[in-house]
Amino acid sequence: MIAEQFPILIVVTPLTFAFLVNIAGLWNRRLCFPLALIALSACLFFAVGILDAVITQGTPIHYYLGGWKPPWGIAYFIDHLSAYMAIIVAAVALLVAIYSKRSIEREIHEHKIPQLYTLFLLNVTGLLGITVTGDLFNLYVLLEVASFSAYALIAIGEEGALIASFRYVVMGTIGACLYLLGVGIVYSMTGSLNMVDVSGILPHLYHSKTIALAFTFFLIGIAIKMALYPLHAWLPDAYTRAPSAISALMAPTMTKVGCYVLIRIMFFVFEPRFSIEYIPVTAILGWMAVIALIVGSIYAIAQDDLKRMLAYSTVAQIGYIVLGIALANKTGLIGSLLHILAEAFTKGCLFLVAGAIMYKLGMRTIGGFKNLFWKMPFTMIAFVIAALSMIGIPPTCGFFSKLYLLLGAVEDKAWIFVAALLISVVLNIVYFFNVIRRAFFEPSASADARDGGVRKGIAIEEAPLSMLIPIWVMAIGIVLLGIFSGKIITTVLQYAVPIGL
Amino acid sequence: MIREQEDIIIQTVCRIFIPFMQVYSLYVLAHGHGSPGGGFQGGCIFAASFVLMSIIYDLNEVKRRFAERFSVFLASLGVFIFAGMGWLCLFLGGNFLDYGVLSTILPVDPVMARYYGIAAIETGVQITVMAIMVSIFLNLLTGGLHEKDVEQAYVRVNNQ
Amino acid sequence: MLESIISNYNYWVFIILLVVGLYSMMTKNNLMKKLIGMNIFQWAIILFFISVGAKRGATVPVIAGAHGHDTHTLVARAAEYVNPLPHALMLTAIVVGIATTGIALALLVAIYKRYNTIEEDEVIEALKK
Amino acid sequence: MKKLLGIALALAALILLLHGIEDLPPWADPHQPASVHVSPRYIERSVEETAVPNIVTAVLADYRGYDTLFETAVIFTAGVAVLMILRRFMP
Repeated sequence: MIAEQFPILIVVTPLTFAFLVNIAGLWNRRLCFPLALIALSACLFFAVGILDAVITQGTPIHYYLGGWKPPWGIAYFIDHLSAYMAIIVAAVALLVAIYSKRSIEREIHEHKIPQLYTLFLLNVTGLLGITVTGDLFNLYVLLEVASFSAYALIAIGEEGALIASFRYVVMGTIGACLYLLGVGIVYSMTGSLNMVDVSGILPHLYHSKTIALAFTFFLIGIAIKMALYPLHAWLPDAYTRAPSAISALMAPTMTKVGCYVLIRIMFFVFEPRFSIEYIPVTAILGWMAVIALIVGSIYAIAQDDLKRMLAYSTVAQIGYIVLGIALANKTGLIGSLLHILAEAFTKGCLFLVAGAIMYKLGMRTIGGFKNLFWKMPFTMIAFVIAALSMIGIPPTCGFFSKLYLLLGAVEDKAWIFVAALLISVVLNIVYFFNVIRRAFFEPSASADARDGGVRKGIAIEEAPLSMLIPIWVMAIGIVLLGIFSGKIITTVLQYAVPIGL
Repeated sequence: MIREQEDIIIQTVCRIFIPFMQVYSLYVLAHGHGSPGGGFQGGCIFAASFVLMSIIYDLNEVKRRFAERFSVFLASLGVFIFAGMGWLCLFLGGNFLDYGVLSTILPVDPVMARYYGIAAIETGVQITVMAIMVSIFLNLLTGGLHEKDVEQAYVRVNNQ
Repeated sequence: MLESIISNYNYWVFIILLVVGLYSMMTKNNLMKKLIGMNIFQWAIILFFISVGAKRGATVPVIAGAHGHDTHTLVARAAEYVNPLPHALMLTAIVVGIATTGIALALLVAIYKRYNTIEEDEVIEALKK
Repeated sequence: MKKLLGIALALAALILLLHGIEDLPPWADPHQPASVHVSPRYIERSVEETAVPNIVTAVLADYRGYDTLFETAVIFTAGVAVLMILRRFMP
């Protein structure tokens, strides 16, 4: 009975708790954190329940809001892909929320904590809503809920956050409006907003120029939201200036949900044959992805600020995901979906580590990381695991996702993409090894370090336990997901690939 | 917003005008079912009455009647009414926001239950929109300095 | 040709507004002007949606004489009323537009308070120091 | 430079739009897809199903009430966001 309502509960629970947190904050600020934690734990539980239901049922779940049948009412449409994305978002959000307690107390004025958790929950609401909805206009509204909370959360960061946030507002609004324009044109041509209904009507209209225009607007709008390379200008500043817990929430979830929307529009609302044959969009996306992953990595090498480096690395990783989408074959798309998971955990872990370093040292310039391994051993070991996953070393999740991408490229005989993937791996090694070298090998100039190379006298100053636990859960998760990636593919991902690829 | 001498004509006219605006906003809310109107429009008109009040008196008058904590509470309450209607439908065995099942607790048939369900959520929308509009207006106007600090800030501005 | 251009004037107005909004968002240095451009852009899309809802020879989507209980015999024909769905959607979109404007204005006020300017290049100049 | 880029982008958008909208149904056509596919049901049956004569209200609050819930959530988000961005506290 109650399991039937899971699709709605996963969205409405964080929404309702957002208001509760806001009201509870008027009374006692200490209540906010536990309430947010309860809501996010419930979300994770519901997400697991939905995935379980989808796997046992084998067919998509439908949920009719208000009891109205589609296309008249809003309907939820949950297949393997939606459930998979929902679980990623819920898990990352819960871990970041546990971590955020200490970090937020340090970085934010205490009066703003209730508002911060309210917006945190609203952001998660929006993202989870996007993953489960089956209505084009509903997706727009949820996208705006997620974006608005993101604007405000970024704006309260350090110096320069305001202008970064304003740029994000302008770019994000262009993106959302172009998406809305796409919805409008599709509505005008088909008369429906429900994704399943629209995808049934659209094949008659594939030769129309107007539909191609709508598709272009969808694509540009989503590309802005997910920061695909030439449209990424808002991302590095925003993720660098935001409070560290917020960067750790946004970087793994927001852009990845954008990728999910791209897959949804390209392969489900429009059929794969439209995206591949009628307009050569996969070819264009492939080249953009190649440029993104090379240029993003090169920018990342040039950075001296750890968070900025990670932000540019995010731009590069979006390139990987889009490359898998652009290959438009089954192996490539599985690699791309697996990379969404790998990247969510890896980038989440790296941003959390950056936050922990910031918490302890008060700075995050890579040049100042001398002897950090001996100061914060647990944090830095987690960093190394995540960096290995980012580079693609076997037992980690990042290796398997890149392997599938590579196999997909070989399958398509797209040798340039293969070369680009291999080059980007080398570039990844360069910028992560730079950090590891500074923290591990470079001796400090202080006297005790020069004393026979023995690093004594450096006291261990670890981050607090509530920050270490999420970091380590993510680091262990990276390895476990890598080991069990075959299982993930056979149970979930092979069904998540759209028909017709 | 701040003036040494209050203008008696403007004050008197607007003082009469404000209650009518507020009643009119409730009219727009209540008649949203049968004519153009509804929660959002009504909420905007209600908020406009507070904006007018801040123009004819000064800001502290509005703040006294509409404290920050109160507006935060009202905003949460409004959305909570909306979401709460959904939860109620859920508990009564329907889908989320399926007002038809309200007929089990209301003495009407499912179709009229939908009518009353719509009325309830429009009220929630009105409360939220009203509270948020006033809150945004006050924050933009004062630049975020509220309550007791406001008077000091004004003194500083006026001295410059 | 000319006839079709003139009879579809709503679409032309929408395109002009959209391009004007996009242009001012891209090129203006003053952040407030950018915000105004953003608003024009959003309103253009709202105009487009409302144009989609129009129907020749139809009236406001409020069914006359239907308030109350005994209305089950009432017959409303689809051709007599304009399409209500875009109107409902655009009410939502207008609220979203207002919310965007509110947040952007708040950011502008905060930027002005900190840097004493809302010219983009001057803000960036101040940041570099 | 920035200006040239802006003009180029705006022109590109203009050309794209002028090129793309030719297949849109004629304005105010009673037989366009938007007027015949989903919306007739709202007009014909909203009074019967919800007892609300204002069809826009019926669609907004009932058929697509879930959108309106998030519309309210959006404005709530905006209010909290403005509070968060601007609010300053005297020590």
